[in-house]
Amino acid sequence: MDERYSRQILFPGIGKEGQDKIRSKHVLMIGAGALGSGNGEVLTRAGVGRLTIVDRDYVEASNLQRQQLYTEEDVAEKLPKAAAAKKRLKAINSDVEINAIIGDATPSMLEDLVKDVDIIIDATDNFETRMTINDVSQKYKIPWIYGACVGSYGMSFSIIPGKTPCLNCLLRTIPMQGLTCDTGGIISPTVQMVIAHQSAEALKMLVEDWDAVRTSFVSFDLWRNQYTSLKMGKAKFSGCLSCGEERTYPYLDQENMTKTTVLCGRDTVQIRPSVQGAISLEKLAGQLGSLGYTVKGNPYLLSVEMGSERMVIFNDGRALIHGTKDLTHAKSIYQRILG
Amino acid sequence: MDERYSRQILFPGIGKEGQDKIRSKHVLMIGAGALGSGNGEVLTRAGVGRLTIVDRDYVEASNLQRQQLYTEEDVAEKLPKAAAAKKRLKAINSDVEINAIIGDATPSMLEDLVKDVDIIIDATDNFETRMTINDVSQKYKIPWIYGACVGSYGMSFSIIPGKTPCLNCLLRTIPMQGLTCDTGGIISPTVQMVIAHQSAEALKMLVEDWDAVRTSFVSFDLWRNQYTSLKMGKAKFSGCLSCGEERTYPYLDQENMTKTTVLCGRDTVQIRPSVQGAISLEKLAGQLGSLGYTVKGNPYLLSVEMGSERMVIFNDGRALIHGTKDLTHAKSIYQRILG
Amino acid sequence: MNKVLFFAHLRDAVGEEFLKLDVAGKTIAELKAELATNYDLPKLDTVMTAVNEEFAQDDEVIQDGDEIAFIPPVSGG
Amino acid sequence: MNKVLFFAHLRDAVGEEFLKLDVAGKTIAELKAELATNYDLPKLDTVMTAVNEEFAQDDEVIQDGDEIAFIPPVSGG
Repeated sequence: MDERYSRQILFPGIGKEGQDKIRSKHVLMIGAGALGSGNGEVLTRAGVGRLTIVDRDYVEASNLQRQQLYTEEDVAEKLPKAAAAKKRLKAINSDVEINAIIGDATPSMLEDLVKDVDIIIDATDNFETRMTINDVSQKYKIPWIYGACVGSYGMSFSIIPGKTPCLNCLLRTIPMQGLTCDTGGIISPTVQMVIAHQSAEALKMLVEDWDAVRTSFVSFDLWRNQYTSLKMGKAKFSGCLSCGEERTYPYLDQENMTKTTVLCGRDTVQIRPSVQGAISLEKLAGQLGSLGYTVKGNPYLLSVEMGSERMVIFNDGRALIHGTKDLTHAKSIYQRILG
Repeated sequence: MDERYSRQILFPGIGKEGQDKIRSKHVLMIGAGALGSGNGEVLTRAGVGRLTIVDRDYVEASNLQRQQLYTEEDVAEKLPKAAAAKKRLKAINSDVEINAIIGDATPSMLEDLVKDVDIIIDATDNFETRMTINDVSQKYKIPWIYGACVGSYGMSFSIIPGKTPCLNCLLRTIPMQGLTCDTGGIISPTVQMVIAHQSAEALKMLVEDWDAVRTSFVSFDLWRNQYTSLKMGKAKFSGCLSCGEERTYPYLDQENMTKTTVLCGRDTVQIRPSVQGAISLEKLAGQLGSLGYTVKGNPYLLSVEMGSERMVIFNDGRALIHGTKDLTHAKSIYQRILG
Repeated sequence: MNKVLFFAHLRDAVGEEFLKLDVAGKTIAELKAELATNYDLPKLDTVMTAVNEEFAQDDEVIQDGDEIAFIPPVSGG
Repeated sequence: MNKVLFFAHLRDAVGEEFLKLDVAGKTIAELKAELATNYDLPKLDTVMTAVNEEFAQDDEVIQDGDEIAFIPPVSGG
């Protein structure tokens, strides 16, 4: 072990004591796309004790350009990202305990998961989940690290309950969709830069060097050669419903959550049935096959070609409709198959 | 192919035309350690046409903490880094032509290799090789991208012949006893941050967006939350032997390079650095001691046990590596400690 | 006089990296409303505002010489 | 008065993030020599110098109020 981690033990900010602390910690990471791949790899290589990964997607060809844990074989096998990530992370460091959860990070799931978690890494692709992370963070007093990017533009901010402003202080409401990934695309250096900031903050928190934690909000543009460090002293909002005195944690209430979502940057609608539960993919595959559809599957999901659209159905009843951004249309396709 | 690269084609700085350019280019990368792993992966995922990788080392346990292409299996098999890198990169993107060269990046090798190369990525761990890259870059008019890091501190600078100052303008001579990852430690977010800068510059150059190329020298410290962008307008040195009017390309002359010799009749390699001068044995002994090495010394020399080898370093920078006859391996050990 | 900077897609919407405007005495909210009227910008409710590299609330009053930046949070990841 | 900043291992050697020194009228080379004498610093020949965030040669003369930074190139990778 000492040889393996010798170069970071040599770094004065970590040392032998810091390495032991990293080893004793549990990190919850929401998302295993671009930011999740990179943050997960940094923490696994650094020797974190436990890493819990939550992701609802499977690996697609368009991910390979920037999502560093995945290969062409994962695409061919349509592996869920959480499962593919775990496979690669175990090959990198077999000492780290990896919990892979294939599913949507709902409020109730997050409240269940955070019990013994030390920090939360944001690697999601939407503000709704981030607001839920933010409320969970405040309610259970667990620091989290916001990170996001589009095009050559990215940002990061460390949120420590009781100390810094929270994401809801800054946004007040969930920003309208469609501003970003659909139109902006993404290059992988931007992802790397956000990962650098998030994972450095994560290491500081894991070794409990709270004085080193960044208090500014960083944003940058790698193509335009900009870097801004924003002082956040005046950002805390006393009336904040997530961290203020009269807090209600609005994003922990499932009733406030959307049931159908256009996935950011993708021509895809996600459908979450109001009641989730195990469905028989095998039986469904048989039915659809006899209907003449081209169906491929594995134990986690079923992929069905439907003209210009393609539906991927997970075994909890959730589905992704590729080839549309129309929520109603997507729901219609879904209901045609699953009732 | 369009689906695979769709997210970066969507980015206005690249587009369809940019993607075709990336596809038509050949990148030479010197080194496949931490910076080489990350830069190689970004470029391979981005779909570069050809990537030539030169590295002289094999994968060791202490690499796994930050070198993102390698796994525990590569360590167990003691694979050369260039070969292990190629294996992983082909699994990531089988369309990219990867040339893996296992060997030392000498002046003559680099002059042979650069013939049809578009850009050179610096992923080495020592200044001598960087100065050779710098001379090759000037002589054959090929841009290169300097990147380096130690601890939480890193830097990058884009060097375009005929336009920007060169590395020899900035340094004038090879720094003695620079801090290396083996003596100063390193955390992996620092590596990611340098990679973000280097690979963004690489993409700009590959799509020929020369106006976007960064003209400032970036340095940062992720633990101390610093970021500096240094204007380089006054950095060009008219008397520079690498890029000035009376240039001699001193680092293409084998006579000016580190000399390695197998001592006759002994299992020992002698290393003579290109620049000789007093080095602080006391300080070095302290650093190596804190790394866990067994060190003995007197005012004239230092003896360090390094596994099956033993290095004796004299106070003029000369060294003997006992226990090997492999010149490249011996030089690698030397430069890892002394930069 | 004030320098007003735009980041990411806001910059594309405005068509300039920055504008020179005389907005001293106005609040950030007033400036946001003015910009939304004069330029093809999305609503700026959830865009973060910096005055002289420090986060500013919507009711902050702009002083002469202040440099204002609009930094839109993004959701990609 | 001048603010003199140190990066990376130079900072550890000096023991401070920055020094307040009155070095107006001196050249960068003279300042380097003075620092090497007064602090446990390595030779600063190959350390890059910035004056007000711009690269400066060794013969540049320091003005009052200039902020000087010493940025050591490193070789790790």
